[in-house]
Amino acid sequence: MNWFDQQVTRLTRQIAARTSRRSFLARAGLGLAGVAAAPLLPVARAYGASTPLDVAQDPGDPSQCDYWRYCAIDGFLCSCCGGTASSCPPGTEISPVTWIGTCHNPGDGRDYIISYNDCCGKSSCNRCTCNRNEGDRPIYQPAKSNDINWCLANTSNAYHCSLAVVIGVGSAG
Amino acid sequence: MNWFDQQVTRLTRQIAARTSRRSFLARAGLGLAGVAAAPLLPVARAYGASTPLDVAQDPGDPSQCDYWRYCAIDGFLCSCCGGTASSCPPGTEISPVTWIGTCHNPGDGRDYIISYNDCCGKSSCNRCTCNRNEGDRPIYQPAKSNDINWCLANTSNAYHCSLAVVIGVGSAG
Amino acid sequence: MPLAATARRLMPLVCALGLIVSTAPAVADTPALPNEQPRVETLPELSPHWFLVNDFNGPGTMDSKVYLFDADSGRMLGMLSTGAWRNVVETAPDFGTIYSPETYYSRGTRGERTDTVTFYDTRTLSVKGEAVIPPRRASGLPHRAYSGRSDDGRFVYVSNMTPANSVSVVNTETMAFASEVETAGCAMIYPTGTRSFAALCSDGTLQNVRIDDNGALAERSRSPRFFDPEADPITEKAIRLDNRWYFISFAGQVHPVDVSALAPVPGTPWSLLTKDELEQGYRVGGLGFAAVHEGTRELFVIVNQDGPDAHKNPGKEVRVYNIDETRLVRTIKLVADAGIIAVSRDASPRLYATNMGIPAVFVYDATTGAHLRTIEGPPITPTFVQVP
Amino acid sequence: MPLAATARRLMPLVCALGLIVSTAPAVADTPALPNEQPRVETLPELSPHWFLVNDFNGPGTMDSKVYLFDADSGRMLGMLSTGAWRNVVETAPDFGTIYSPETYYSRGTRGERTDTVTFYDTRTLSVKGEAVIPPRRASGLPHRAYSGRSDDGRFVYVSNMTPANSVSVVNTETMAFASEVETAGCAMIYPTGTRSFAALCSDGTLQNVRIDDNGALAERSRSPRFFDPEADPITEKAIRLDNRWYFISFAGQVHPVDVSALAPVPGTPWSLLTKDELEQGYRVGGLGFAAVHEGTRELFVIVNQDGPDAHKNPGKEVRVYNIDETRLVRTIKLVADAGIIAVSRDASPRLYATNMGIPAVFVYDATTGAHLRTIEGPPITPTFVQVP
Repeated sequence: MNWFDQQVTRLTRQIAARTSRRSFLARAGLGLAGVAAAPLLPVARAYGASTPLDVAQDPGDPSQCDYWRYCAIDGFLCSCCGGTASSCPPGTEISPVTWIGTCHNPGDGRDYIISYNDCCGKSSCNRCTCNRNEGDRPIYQPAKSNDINWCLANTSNAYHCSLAVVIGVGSAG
Repeated sequence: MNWFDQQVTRLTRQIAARTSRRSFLARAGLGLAGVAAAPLLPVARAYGASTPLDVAQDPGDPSQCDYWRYCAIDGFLCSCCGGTASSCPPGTEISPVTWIGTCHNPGDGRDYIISYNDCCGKSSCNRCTCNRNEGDRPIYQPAKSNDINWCLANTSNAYHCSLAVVIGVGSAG
Repeated sequence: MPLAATARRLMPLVCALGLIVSTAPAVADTPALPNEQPRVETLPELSPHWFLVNDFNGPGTMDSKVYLFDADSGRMLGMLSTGAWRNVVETAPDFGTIYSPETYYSRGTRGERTDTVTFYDTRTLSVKGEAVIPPRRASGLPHRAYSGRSDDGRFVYVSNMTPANSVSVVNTETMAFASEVETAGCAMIYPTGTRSFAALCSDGTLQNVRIDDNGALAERSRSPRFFDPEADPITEKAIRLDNRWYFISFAGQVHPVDVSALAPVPGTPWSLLTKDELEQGYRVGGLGFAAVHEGTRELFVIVNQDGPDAHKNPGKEVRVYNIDETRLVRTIKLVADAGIIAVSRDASPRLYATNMGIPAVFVYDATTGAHLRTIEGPPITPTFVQVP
Repeated sequence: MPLAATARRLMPLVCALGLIVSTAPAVADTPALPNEQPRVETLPELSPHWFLVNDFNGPGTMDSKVYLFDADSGRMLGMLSTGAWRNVVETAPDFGTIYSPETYYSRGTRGERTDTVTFYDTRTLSVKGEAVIPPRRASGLPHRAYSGRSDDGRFVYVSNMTPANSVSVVNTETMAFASEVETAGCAMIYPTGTRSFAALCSDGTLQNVRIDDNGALAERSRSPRFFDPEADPITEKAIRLDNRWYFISFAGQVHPVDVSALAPVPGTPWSLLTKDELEQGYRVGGLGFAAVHEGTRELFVIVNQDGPDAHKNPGKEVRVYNIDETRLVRTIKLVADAGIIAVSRDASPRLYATNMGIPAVFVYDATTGAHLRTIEGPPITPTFVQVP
């Protein structure tokens, strides 16, 4: 178990201890995954609501597979399904657990930690299929695996589309 | 109500009277449909088992939409799904009610009455889509309508594919 | 992909939940992008150019969908998962609720069957409740007239076929099944007021059924025979304007029927196609070939040139008629074959055109016929387009 | 269509049930075609060139399918409807039964979840029974190793993920759920005998689990760390020959692990690709990029030239290695990109190649590499090909 896994596991155990409805997480042991971010800051950029500054800092089209945040995604882009890169389409449920990638933002030269939460509870949106595997790891390393249907902990495991949410800045590595 | 409908209705009432498991038919009233043939004769032609005589009399490729029997079909051809023009793929159920067409056989110059039974209980085969509408009529004339999911009277209305069964010779009309 | 060299290595650092915040130096001078909170969208205010696309989903008919799009932006706004055998949905008069007739089996394609009318909040596209209805809902190639809604929104009607014909009545206020009304020999549903609906009969008549405030059968009536189902049958693809239904025959005859009273009163038929055109093979055709715009009193009809038996073929031409003056006003040339059309209700109407075999919806200016936009699918087997 | 003119008119005559027989004069001198009795097919004797294709069904993931084909005739033989989220099926040693892990919701995509292993009679492709298992079956992009079967056919293993890892054990004789075995930190299923299976662990080891005759956990063991999950992780796409599993890394290292005893014994790794080739960007890749033929001791691997992170990319080349001699024997050039391969078990082996994005299966002679046939889909999103 490497440092990354230890961090994720530790974090998740903290959540599990605090959140009874996430009690399943306490059982997850070594195979634990990334966790959706709790409220921190308002969403800076929604589809069609970007300012010029935003575009310079967060360049590219979130409805295209080559958008920088999608470097480790495998799924349908929520930006094409009624959501944005960080918001699920109406009537779906955000996956509380997910996988994590690190993507380079050409707008500011930083690497960001991206949480690829799935939006759940409806069948496949089926639009804007995007499969990029930078840093993707096999399923026995679930925190880094984009093959997994991360709706596994939702009320329904029907998978609709995937987000790419900025949850932190990584080292320039 | 025309003569055709009257015949179908009368026939079906006879069956309904004789067959308790078809009791739903007794309710059908004016809107009654064609009925699958009971055992009469062995099937003369199965896919890949035709003799030269058969081919002369029953020309064409049952896995192609332009096969003469398909003149009023709308669905997936069972010949492409593990069945033949007159046999359902393994594990499916023949629809006991269906729609009827009249097709001209270029092999012997006759017109034949064709029963387009559906094969039911599995999801769409999805191969060899074929939509021909010769003589097709709206749904208020169900005996002649190929729009209806004829699995409506089966244990499951999952529609898999459609047959084209010879059930009689029509007039050359 | 250009980012591969940098992003390939997984950084040994995670900021999940913001409990750990990186202090890595910013590469640029700008502040770093803020951390985000994922959220679920709700829909903005209804726009007259929104439209629903029912997706039959040919490759997975037990897993049908309804997509919502905005024709002005071309964006998908959301989706419903609507079980097996999609026909159409009904919507509340204010579009605040979507009523969806659905079919489920306990094991997908087998096991116990449950039919429902499911109630979706349009703003959130989430389930508000469901009414379990008799497991006899009609299915097959989708038709608009497999369901209907009372003019005041109080009742939703769902067509059954076993093959006996009946209608399940659902009360939208109580979200509960109200009654099943038999319509022996008559199929489909054509709402005719706040407490009545009609059905087309195989003998060339129209049956009109009145229900009471509880949704139970009150009385019936039947029109005189107004079309010949052998010589020139009318299709199921009728349109309604005010208190009149307009049924269109294979040969393009329009049969108006007044449904103001319980007994339907057929009017004088008129023709969409000239004798010459019929001889040249022109026919109306498609899964949903007719639409109407109330404001302009215009009837939109898809026309092909495939001759007899072409009543389900798509066409590349939409003819626009003034329905009161029974005359051709203009013709719209489409950029792709269409078997299904719908027209938005507003004063700048859009014409939506699609076809089950083409995974795209084409948006036209319904007035000028100009092709404004193509919205690529999925939906992959678009069937009915519906407008708020 | 050439028959339109004749067949367009509906004949006022019906011979349903043979109760009425037309006396219309025959147009030709030959006797009329006999009336037919529709029937349901059963499958003929098993052929070694039959194969199963699991269809994930991207457009309708809740309505997945398994198709059965005969590679010699190119014909589809039948299909199973297998609920939501297709991975693979298991089959009895004699191929007489198909064991299918399936997931259902009472309302298609919502409501109560039920997971099963459903038992299908292979000859009739109909349901013999089902074992309800815990509703925790792992899903996602399909993987072969999400399920497994004991060597004697007695037990079927299904991988769970919540995200905690466990395995549901099903007794195929009683058609009942036997037990759930936790495998914390270790995922996927690699059967290792009649009463044991292994799982891959995130720390670079292999856990081996022994069960008793009732399917309950008996004991566990863990291999030494035999790969570095950071430097060069092994993929989940392993193949087995005799009592050895061969795990293949992103960089094409083969890690053999002997599973004869409870404690797995890693062997000496060897490489499928040279250092030069790695530098030129060659990688193994695809959803199911490896297959084996027992008789010839040959390992088949899809290779692409897409460089790092290409472990899921398809390729247009299949390399064939002698697994005992750890050397390249030959290379097969494919006519289309493939991410999934399978090889028939017989002495005239066929190589089946497909890709999730290509709705077709390509049949090759596994010995000569000759392209024999293309079987057009549907299946529309073929995932795993499995051989009897």
